[in-house]
Amino acid sequence: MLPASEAPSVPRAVRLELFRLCLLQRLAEERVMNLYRQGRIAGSVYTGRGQEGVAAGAGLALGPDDVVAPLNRELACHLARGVTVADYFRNFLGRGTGPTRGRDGNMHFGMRDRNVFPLVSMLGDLCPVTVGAALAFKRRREPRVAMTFWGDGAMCTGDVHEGLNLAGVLHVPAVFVIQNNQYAYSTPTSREMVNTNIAERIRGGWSIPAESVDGTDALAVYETVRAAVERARAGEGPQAIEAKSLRIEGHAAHDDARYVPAELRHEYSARLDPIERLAARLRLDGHPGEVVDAMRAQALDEVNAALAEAEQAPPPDPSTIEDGVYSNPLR
Amino acid sequence: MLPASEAPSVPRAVRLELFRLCLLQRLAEERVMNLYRQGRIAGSVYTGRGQEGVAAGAGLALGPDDVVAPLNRELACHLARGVTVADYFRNFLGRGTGPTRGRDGNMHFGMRDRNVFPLVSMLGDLCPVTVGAALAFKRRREPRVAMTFWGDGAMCTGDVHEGLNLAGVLHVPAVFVIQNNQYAYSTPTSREMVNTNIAERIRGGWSIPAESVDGTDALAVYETVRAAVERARAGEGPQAIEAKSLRIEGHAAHDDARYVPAELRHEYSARLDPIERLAARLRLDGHPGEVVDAMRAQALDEVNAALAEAEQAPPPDPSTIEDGVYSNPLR
Amino acid sequence: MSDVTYLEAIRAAMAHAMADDPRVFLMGEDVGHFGGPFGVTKGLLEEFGPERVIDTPISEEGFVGAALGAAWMGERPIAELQFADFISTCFDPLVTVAAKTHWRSGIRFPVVVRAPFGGGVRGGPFHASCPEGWFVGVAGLKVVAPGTIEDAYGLLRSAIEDDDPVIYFEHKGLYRRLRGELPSPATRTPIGRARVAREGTDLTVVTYGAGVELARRTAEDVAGEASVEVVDLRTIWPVDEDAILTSIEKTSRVLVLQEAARSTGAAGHLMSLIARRAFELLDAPPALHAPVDTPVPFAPELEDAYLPSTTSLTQAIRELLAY
Amino acid sequence: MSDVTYLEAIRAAMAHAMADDPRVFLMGEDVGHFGGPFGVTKGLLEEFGPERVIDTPISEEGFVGAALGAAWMGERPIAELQFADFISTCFDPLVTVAAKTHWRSGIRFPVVVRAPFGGGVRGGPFHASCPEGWFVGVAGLKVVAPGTIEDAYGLLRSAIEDDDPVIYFEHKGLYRRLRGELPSPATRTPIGRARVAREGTDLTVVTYGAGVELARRTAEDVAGEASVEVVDLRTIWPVDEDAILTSIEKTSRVLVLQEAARSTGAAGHLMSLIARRAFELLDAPPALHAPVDTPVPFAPELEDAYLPSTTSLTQAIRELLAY
Ligand SMILES: Cc1ncc(C[n+]2csc(CCOP(=O)(O)OP(=O)(O)O)c2C)c(N)n1
Ligand SMILES: Cc1ncc(C[n+]2csc(CCOP(=O)(O)OP(=O)(O)O)c2C)c(N)n1
Ligand SMILES: [Mg+2]
Ligand SMILES: [Mg+2]
Repeated sequence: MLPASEAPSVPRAVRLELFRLCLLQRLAEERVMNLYRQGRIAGSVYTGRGQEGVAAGAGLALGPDDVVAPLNRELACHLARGVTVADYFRNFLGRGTGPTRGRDGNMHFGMRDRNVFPLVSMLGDLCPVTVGAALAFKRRREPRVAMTFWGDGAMCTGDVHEGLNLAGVLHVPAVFVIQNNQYAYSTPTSREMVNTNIAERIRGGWSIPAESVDGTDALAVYETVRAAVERARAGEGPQAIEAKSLRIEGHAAHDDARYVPAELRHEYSARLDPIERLAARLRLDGHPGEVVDAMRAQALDEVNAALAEAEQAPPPDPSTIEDGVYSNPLR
Repeated sequence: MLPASEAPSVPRAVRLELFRLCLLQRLAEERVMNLYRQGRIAGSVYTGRGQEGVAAGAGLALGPDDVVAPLNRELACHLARGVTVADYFRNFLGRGTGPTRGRDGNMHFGMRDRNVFPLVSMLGDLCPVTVGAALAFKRRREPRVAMTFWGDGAMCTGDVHEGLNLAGVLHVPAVFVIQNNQYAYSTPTSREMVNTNIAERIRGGWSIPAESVDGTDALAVYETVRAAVERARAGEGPQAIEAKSLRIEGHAAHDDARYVPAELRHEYSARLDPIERLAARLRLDGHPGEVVDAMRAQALDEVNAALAEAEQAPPPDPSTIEDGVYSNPLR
Repeated sequence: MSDVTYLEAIRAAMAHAMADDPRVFLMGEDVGHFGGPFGVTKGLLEEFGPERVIDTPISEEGFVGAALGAAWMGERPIAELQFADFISTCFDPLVTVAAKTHWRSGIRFPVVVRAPFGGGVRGGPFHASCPEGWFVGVAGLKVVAPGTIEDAYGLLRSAIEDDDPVIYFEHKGLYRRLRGELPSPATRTPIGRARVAREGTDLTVVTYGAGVELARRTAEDVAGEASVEVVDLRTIWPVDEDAILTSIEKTSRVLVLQEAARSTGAAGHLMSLIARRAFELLDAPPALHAPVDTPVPFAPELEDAYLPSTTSLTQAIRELLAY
Repeated sequence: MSDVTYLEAIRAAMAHAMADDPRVFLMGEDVGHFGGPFGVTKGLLEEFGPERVIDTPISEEGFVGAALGAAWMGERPIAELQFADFISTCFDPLVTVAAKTHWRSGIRFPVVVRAPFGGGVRGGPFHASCPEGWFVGVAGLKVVAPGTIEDAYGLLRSAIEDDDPVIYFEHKGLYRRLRGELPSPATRTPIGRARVAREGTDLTVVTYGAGVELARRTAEDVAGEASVEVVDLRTIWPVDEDAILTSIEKTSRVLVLQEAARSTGAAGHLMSLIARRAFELLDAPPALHAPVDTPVPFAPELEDAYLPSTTSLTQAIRELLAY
């Protein structure tokens, strides 16, 4: 297992927090996948296995007043912003007290009071929305940044083009994290675009500073995104980061990802697992194995407790289904 | 007045034809503008003054079986494909025997039998359509090319991104001519995008071969587009050309383009008028002034005759308005 | 009070709202120094500066999406489309993000999308259509269409102050045709409330937008034969059902007039309501007066035949009365 | 004849059409070796190769626009959307290019856009909606929605052979729920023609898609109380007006059943037709049975309460009969 990078600039506390967040995403998603297989979760299940380091690194790179619109591989980003694992379970379980009150499922949620925008499925839509949030900060001279995520596949949508171009001309403090996990559903990046170096495309096509980073190295992601966030905050305009990884599991629960070459998946599981890379780094940092193991145990406890809490939550009430269609209802 | 480039590769006959086509567009558009001012044309009028060389050069660069989807600055391209000046007038006049039978106006027309697609206003839409036509040629192993045009402003639309990206991955024989006339309506290119070198953007963002050419030099346009068309035909995939010019007149008849700096407009009218540049080249080619003047006179006669013919055309018949909504009507 | 046009009333509503509330700003193509294709925003850049009046690239999905993002952060953006026809190019952010987010998350989108619609200006298939019907019925969106100067001002002020996304369809044909007093700055037209534009007892015309003026004029023309009541919906979604039913109770005859093609627009939703809730009140089948199902034609001969006119409406009214 | 599901009938229609006509090809996201999110296109890549079954990037506007361009050149493409919900992202090429071009120029677009719609699969707001209503009324487009295995096959064959753009709404909930004989390769369902799915004399249920099976089952449940006729529209735009009127003539009572929210879908257009043309035939106001005006909720408790069921439909039928 390759250790995560040295990254001397990343404080000890942040390293531990990154590890904690990645563990929580991994364990919570494993739990959800089991519940799904047991038929206890309806609809579908998406996980970010292999990409936890991007979600955690980018999420932690934000300041307290920044805002973010994650997609469905970024649970650790939600958690970094103050969303709880119990919130996550409540949404998957469709509970009445969950983030969407059972109105939407799986990762299709956000938390208004946490400044986390709720994912909409239509890929690309969140890019212009994020640009608009950043525009609000610029107009109000607030030192805040708006971040969003999208994948290699969503890179092909018109909204992303319009959003990137608009961000550039309006010179707004937006940060775009592109999760290049080599697949869009079953389609490899090489059949989505000619040049699969997305950072290069963004520099050349939209003149937005864009760096590529190893998405399985949470410390590298944190350092890179952190720098981009601070550049955006400093008024240097929109920034992009391409985080390269592999989607270890299928697109969703029903997909066994047979189309991913076994060697490729093996390499990422055996050598590039973001969590084990962090663990290796923590050991090199001098944290005794027991500390690391204790953290694993704690994360598991937290996930268990969160699920227990979520399962106590009441079901949604159909009689209130029409509430909230409008915030100023007419009748 | 700067003469058009040497362009030794461009045959004498082609040079003369380019001049003729540019003249026809210029004179026909001037006539239409007058008719509009006299209230004899309803709706709006768009001209391509200053861009005739792009329309003519690109149009002539196509082979007999190629297809094209022009926009509204490309009358000479229509003419190069066999559309007549009378067709043009009939559409502006909304006549029942015009290309759209009075159903649509001004440059919003094409000719199915000439393989010229009718413009739709929604900018960007024609890019994917053109990619699809090229895909048909590729599937059928036909040595044909599909071309379309759009402007610097339309470059910002999502459809263009989706179309360019799709053309690249499907590797289809499509040729994209981008008319960079420095303005989108009243908005200068510098406020539409960060890097206004559109050819560079297309290479860097979409990995499609893209050259910039002086759009006021019809010979240079012809040579450059011709080469691109033949590369596409030879199976080298999509090609793009950025033709730089200036929109000499307003966006449409109602717009005096006050926002265009006088010096800029003067430079393009005085030194870079595509028609006068061609005339200068023809003289350097050894064509006596009388020949050139005779061509001007002929073009004027053709325009006059075409208008006279168009004015004879019958008005549309409201009772047939529902015909053709469907090609297989249900009732 | 000075005399203004419908267009100037729209501009005044924006100017007054921007003066009253720093969260209000304007985005769109050429809305700045050019003042928009119809001059609706002329002078606003000079008055409020480039941070409040933002020229955008040609990216309807981009700037409508951005307006939603700014609203998420508490701003109150107005997004201008050059023509309502182009709303097809930003359809997704409207029906997906704008419509469904509050219901899912409680995030508010106080956004107004201004869409100049309608014919009579020889605009043809892409510059004269009435696309409002695509949004009628979409839970989470509100749709308004002023037919008078007062409502052009009052509905826009109310839309800007509303916490939900509102699509504001302003009629190009009325821009300079309607003249009248500038409404007082306090004027607000309640969203979701229709009004009786003309009292009558024999027949109700339910309409909106340019239909209001047409129905009023026609009602005068036929005043000798019949007393026609005109209900101006003002908000076409969600619609003021009670106002329609109250009028039908009085007249027992109803005609829906719209400029949108007969199988589009608000007609279907209105007819559904009338059929289900006014069945017993009616002495005759509800009538629909609207253009045939084609795009809007360009040629004057065609467009004039296509659009409802006092002549065609008079005939439709007579037929309904004769039933 | 082998037993197939609704899903397999759709696949068979594509396979047979592709075998019969080299101009037919398929485009969409993951339609190739993956066989599409629901497996509808499984095996087609192997059978017809990568030039007939084309995986596209995530670019609905791009590949739907490209399908139109290929059709311009005489091809007959089938474009698959992964979920009908995403049709909002390619709305413009459909209502602008596909709908308006033939009327303007005579250019034909024999394109089929396949859109898996409908709920009951816990899809939530973005994976279970019924967006067909946006296209009902759009001149130049045709909209179909099979409710049986025979029509799943027959309508798709007819749509592929039709020279106009057809949006084919296939119901995800029926994919595996319906089983039956594979229709013969000669089967064609005429576009624009409804059929009586069940004969009855007391009340007409007009419906489409998953409503057909629901109405049939419910009609059996209430057979003791009333004789319910079920009209399966099959084509929802342009609609078969005569079939609806003929049935109402017989029953004098009509209920429109749809899975789309009550102010969306085909209901408005159908009610408009019924109100205007069946007024004298009716002994009771036309009824509408459809979900409330919200997005489709995810949680089973919510979705089950939201969607029409035999229970809710039975009650609606009883109310209408009791009028
Ligand atoms: C506009 C749109 N088209 C199609 C889909 C269906 N879909 C959901 S996720 C997905 C693949 C996304 O790939 P990528 O952007 O690389 O993200 P990843 O799943 O790899 O994280 C597709 C096609 C969608 N959600 N939105
Ligand atoms: C999607 C869309 N938005 C807005 C418009 C209105 N419009 C028509 S032409 C134009 C400017 C186009 O600029 P450019 O692409 O540079 O072409 P040019 O007019 O300079 O030839 C605009 C904004 C449109 N036709 N389509
Ligand atoms: Mg991916
Ligand atoms: Mg331009």
